[in-house]
Amino acid sequence: MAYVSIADRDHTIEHHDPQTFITKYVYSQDHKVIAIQYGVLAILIGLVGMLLSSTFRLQLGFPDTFDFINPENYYQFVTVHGMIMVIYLLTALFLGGFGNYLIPLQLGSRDMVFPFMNMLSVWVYFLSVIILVASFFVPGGATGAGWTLYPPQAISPGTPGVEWGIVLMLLSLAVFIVAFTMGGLNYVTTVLQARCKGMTLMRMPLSIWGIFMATILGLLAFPALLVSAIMMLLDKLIGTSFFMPAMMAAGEVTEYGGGSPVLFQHLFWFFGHPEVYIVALPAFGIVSDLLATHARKNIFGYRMMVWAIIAIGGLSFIVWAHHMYVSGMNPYFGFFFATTTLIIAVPTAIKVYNWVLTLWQGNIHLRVPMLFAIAFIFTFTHGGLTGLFLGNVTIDLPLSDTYFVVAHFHMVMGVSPVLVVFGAIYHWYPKMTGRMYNETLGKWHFWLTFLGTYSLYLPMHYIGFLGVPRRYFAMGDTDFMPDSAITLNASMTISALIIAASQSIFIYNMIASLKNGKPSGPNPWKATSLEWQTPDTPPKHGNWGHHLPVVHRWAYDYSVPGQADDFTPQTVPAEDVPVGREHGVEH
Amino acid sequence: MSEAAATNAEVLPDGARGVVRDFSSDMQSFHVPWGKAMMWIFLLSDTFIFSCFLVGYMHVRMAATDPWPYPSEVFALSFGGDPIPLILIAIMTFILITSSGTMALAVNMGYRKDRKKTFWLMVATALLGASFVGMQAFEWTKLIVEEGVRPWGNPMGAAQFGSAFFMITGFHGMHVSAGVIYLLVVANRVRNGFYEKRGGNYEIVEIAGLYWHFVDLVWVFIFAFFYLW
Amino acid sequence: MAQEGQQHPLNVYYRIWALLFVLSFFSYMVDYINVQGPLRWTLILVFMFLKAGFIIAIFMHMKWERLALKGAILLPPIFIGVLIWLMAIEGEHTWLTRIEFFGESTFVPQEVHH
Amino acid sequence: MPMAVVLILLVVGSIVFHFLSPWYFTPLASNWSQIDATIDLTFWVTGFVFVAVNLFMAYAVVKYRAKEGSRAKYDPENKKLETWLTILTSVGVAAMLAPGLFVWGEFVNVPEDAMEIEANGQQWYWSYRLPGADGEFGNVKAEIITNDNPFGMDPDDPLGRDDVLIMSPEVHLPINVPVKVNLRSKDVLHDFAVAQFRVKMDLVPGMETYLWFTPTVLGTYEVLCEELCGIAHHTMRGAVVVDTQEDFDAWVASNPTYAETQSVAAGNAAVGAAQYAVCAACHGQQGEGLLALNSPKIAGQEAWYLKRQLKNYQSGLRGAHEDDIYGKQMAPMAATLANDAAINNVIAHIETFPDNPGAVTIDGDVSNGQRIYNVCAYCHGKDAEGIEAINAPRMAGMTDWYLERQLQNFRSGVRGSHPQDFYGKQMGFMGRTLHDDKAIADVVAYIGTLPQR
Ligand code: HEA
Ligand code: HEA
Ligand code: CUA
Ligand SMILES: [Cu+2]
Repeated sequence: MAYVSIADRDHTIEHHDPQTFITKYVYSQDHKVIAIQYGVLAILIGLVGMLLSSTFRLQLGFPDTFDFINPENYYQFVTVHGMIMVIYLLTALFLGGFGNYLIPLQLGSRDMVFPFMNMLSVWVYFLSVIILVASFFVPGGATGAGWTLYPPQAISPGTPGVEWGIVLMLLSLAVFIVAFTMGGLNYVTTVLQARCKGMTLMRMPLSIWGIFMATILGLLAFPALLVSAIMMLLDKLIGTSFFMPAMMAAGEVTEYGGGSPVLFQHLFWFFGHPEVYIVALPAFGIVSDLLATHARKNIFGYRMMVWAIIAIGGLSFIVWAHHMYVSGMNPYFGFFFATTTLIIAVPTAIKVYNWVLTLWQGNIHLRVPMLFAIAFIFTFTHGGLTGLFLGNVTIDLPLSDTYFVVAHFHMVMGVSPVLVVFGAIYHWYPKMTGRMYNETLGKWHFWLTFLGTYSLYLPMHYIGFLGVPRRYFAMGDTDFMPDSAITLNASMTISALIIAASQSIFIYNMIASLKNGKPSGPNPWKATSLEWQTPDTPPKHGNWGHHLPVVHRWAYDYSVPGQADDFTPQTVPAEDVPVGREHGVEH
Repeated sequence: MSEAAATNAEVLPDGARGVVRDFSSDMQSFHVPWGKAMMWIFLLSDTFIFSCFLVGYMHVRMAATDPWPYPSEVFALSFGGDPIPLILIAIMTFILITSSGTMALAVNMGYRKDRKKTFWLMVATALLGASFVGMQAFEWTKLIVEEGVRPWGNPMGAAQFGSAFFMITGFHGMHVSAGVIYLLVVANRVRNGFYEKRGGNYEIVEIAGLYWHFVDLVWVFIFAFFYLW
Repeated sequence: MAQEGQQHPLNVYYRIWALLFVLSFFSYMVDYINVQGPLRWTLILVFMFLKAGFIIAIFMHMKWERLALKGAILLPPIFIGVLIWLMAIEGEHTWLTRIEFFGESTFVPQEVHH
Repeated sequence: MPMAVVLILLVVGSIVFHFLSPWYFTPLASNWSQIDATIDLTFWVTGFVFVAVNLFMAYAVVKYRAKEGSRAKYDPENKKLETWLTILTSVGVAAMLAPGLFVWGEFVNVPEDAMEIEANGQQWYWSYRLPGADGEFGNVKAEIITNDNPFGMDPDDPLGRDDVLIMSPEVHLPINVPVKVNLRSKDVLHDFAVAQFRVKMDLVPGMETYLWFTPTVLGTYEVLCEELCGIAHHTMRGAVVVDTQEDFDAWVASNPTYAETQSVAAGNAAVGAAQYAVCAACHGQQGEGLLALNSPKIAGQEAWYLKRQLKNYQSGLRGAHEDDIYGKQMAPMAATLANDAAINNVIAHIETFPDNPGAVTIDGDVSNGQRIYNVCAYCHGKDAEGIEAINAPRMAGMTDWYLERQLQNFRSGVRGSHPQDFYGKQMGFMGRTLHDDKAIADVVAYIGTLPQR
């Protein structure tokens, strides 16, 4: 294992600051460059996922009016949409993107502990994305098995993409897992072993806690996905029968026999549920920092927040079968999993309360990142509470596999963490680029995305109550669905299109501000955490110039009584805190 | 490697207080080098992989209505006389354990900076590992050619027998092979003094050792659950 | 201590080494003299966990690591325990429904030939 | 400020929407009022939390927004408050969970007096099985499923002889009798769901699952498949008809037992020849079809399909729609066939005809047609040879102008709109994805190019 380990060298290492474009942006081992590579890739593929959703949303809103969407590509689009959004967008963006950028900077390290592996990680991720996209262009097209890829249907005729699509999808997942593992080992080891002087675990910003926990979940959960992917590949390619019972396909009896489809579902969700928290926890962490910074107030109940993250992480491994209440598994499991599932509500509730209590008696600056953060609390509470409906096994009977589920997880995953992503990008944009984004455009982007998504997903719950199943290309006319529901669907589609379109504002803002944005200075938000105390903005390779920072306090010393300024960076020792008359008085 | 480690030489409390102390310390939580910490975490992740394989195997085996072939017969081997159950597997097991032993000594010699011994012990370990893979290859061919076991079916009973066997032992075999290569690379660097240039630091040998012992560890479980069940 | 790495008297290794051989031999004997029923399972598992324990504790030096690391590595597999437990129940459940509705298997096993 | 206002508006708006929107659970038609009760309870608890949390937040945003010279209050934590909140939340959660688990207990344990039926799922339709007189199901095996034994009944199992087989997506149930539905899939995962009954459960191939309910309201309810099962998942519909006991018994009697299905006399071509004389007038001596009389080619069409269509004409599932001019002509003709035996005979005779490909009369953009046909191929086969197990008739080498007209009928609902014509309804879904006559012409033209086998 040859690697340059510079993460905690307390003196600049003469790492030949890379000059040529290639060494600077392609083979770079600088965690910040890698973070941006991850982020841009994720966002690009995320936009693909978004466009797919707009396309199939058209069919749902205006059935049988568009030629370019038929049952075949509808299911392909839905499947790839789901897969992209969960794995290739959010997992990669939060861990590969923000994880890479924030961990060394907020912990006062010079880089990840194994920069070379870190670089490999991003390129392997790139490869997995290529394979995923390629699956659209192979004979038979991408798989249409749903992002849950349930066998037997995923690998038996009657489903789009059984020829090659499913193979490439599984392959792409396997490759992604390799990429994630290389990155993940780095993040965890860095957090545990390469913090700067004075940076104890209980002084870490909550962003790091969220990302840290999510990465651990990933390292322990992805194995289940890898294994089920391998087993399904064997079933598909060489005819083993792990998941395939004696069954028919396309009217003929198959060679398969003795396998168990439910086994796949268990393995998948043993991965799948932790996965949804992999997407949620970094959002929890980051939003805490946004709230504290822009409310100029310490995060309320920091220790409870940390323990809640740990509790949620642990519990998420014993709730998986709440996705399987009606899957035909042993019905008595329902009691166990309903209980564990609803217990999760408690630590999550604590987080929600503490976010709100952080605003209480704060000094709230409603800048764009703060708007997104507040909107997150609203949508997440909504989505989480609908989760309690589904978690309560009895109520899941009528609601499972209906649009209520779709509404639930979009509210809680398709909206909330996405809002945090945007908030975070606006929040750290000045640090990454040294320039300010355009506030007005930011506000426009916020209102369109926030109100748009709510108007899209609130009604969706009620379509679910009606009993409209998910993954339906068309509902047709049924006696239990009033015609008004059709118009409702149309309105939802229109909101979806508006939201999708409004993302262009964001992208324009990000690109234009690179040149036009006014210089932001090192610490525009007067934030306390380390990344804002770097000697140069944007930080250079090695982050800290000559000497590593030394931490003297937690990351939330905002408006401390008896201190002049309303924020005290972590790097300031007790004796140098500017004391004196406090500017401003409490409300 | 990490100077940070070198700095806190003060004696650390043990037991529960030690845990609190470690997790509330700054800079690092585990008093081990980065590479070792990372290897441990990787092995934890890998544990989950193998566990999932074995869980899958357990489930399909319990759910199978077709009779499950009796491993101790299937894997019996006869040298002229009547077949001795599991004999080859037993030999493979002993080989792997032997290799673990040599590896453990290699690590120890590494820390004693006895490059020559370390090198040869590691080579021995790699060779034992290679012979293990070789025997596995032999076992596979015997199973395929003589017993007619295929991943998709076999004359003795449930199809999942072959599927699970080839998948699990195959995956383990890949780990062994990878380990052999890894060991040889490190061994070679020990020999040509690569690590002397890096402050004569031989933790890398222990890290490689961790991986190797893990491969042995997995075999312990496969042996119990697949061959003895 | 961790800094100079793990150094221990060689004969610790020799003893464990021998011990592993003995244990493997025993577990092999379980099959050879064909113990069956619950006893077989108890023995298999006992020997298995002993072997695993010694490898982790001595060869992988877990015994000498600090409790923090021990905990961090040895606790998470509890989740696997839950998975195994439930999957065992599930396998049994699947088997039962199969027997009840599809009847006993009609598979005629062939003799193993050597 | 706007932020706070919006938050309040959204909270109020959501509540208003909840109470005023016409979109909510369909009226309950089973015993599961407990499920609805649990849902209401959960609504009250979660609704309260939703309102409380967000209004509190909105208030905070107004009250504590940054003003000139204002400053935040520093309070790291408040053990007492946090403990209380935790306790309250736990109480709320427990309040929702307890009844939930109780009702689940009810659902898991089927009452002893429940009658049993079996629902079979298959891409992409339903069929059912009743235990028959002995009240016990015979064993079934997916391995031995054939077109003649679509249920995979084990011929050696005496218990199976009297099982009543229902080869239709529509099943009848007696009112106020608890019924346990055993669920079995022949191929992939499906899900048996009836919105009005509230309960649902997956069908898993290779094992048997179940659900139970007591229908409490007479009427017909749509069965939906709610587990993605391939490209026609959304067309996998069925129906449950809740009858009075008498009607139910009558209906059961009208369906064949397994034994009976095994002992149907094969059609007699010679006898059929006489009856065919009537058909010959329009369909031609050799069943080659006649454009002038709008009669399609029937020679070479599969027997099972001809039989189903003849029966559809007889029972008015087809040829009853006022705009179905030609169907109306066929219906009385079909009526001349007295019984199943007669139908079998005619079909036996038709099967003796030479099968020469119908003339190509439609021209369209074949390559576009091929693109469209990709979807059709899932059911009708790569070469449009037809797959009985999927209820998809052969199209290759048949009459293209007829195909075109039928596609138009399916799209416009002239065909396949009868509530009991489930397979027609399926085709209706697919027909509607062909947006204009050109698309239809193209795909028909492509089918015309397919080799007939
Ligand atoms: C970010 C992702 C995310 C998150 C955080 C969650 C959170 C939760 N989810 Fe969700 N879920 C998904 C993503 C997520 N989910 C996805 C992607 C699916 C669908 C997968 C598929 O099938 O395609 C899904 C599906 C899903 C199902 C399966 C539905 C079905 O298929 O039939 C269930 C069932 O239990 C469930 C439950 C829950 C619960 C109980 C929570 C809880 O963690 C929520 C906890 C939060 C709160 C409860 C709100 C905050 C609390 C308070 C403000 C106080 C509460 C106070 C009281 C209750 C008194 N989810
Ligand atoms: C994070 C996950 C995520 C996200 C963001 C979305 C976003 C959207 N989703 Fe989807 N969706 C899923 C995860 C997600 N979805 C999953 C897992 C499924 C299940 C698939 C299956 O059943 O197999 C699903 C299924 C699904 C369905 C059900 C299809 C069916 O069952 O038949 C529908 C229907 O309306 C839908 C619609 C939308 C729409 C309109 C959007 C959006 O377009 C909403 C508006 C857009 C945004 C909020 C912006 C999104 C942000 C980015 C793209 C970030 C990158 C871009 C920039 C930074 C500019 N999605
Ligand atoms: Cu059958 Cu969906
Ligand atoms: Cu979940």
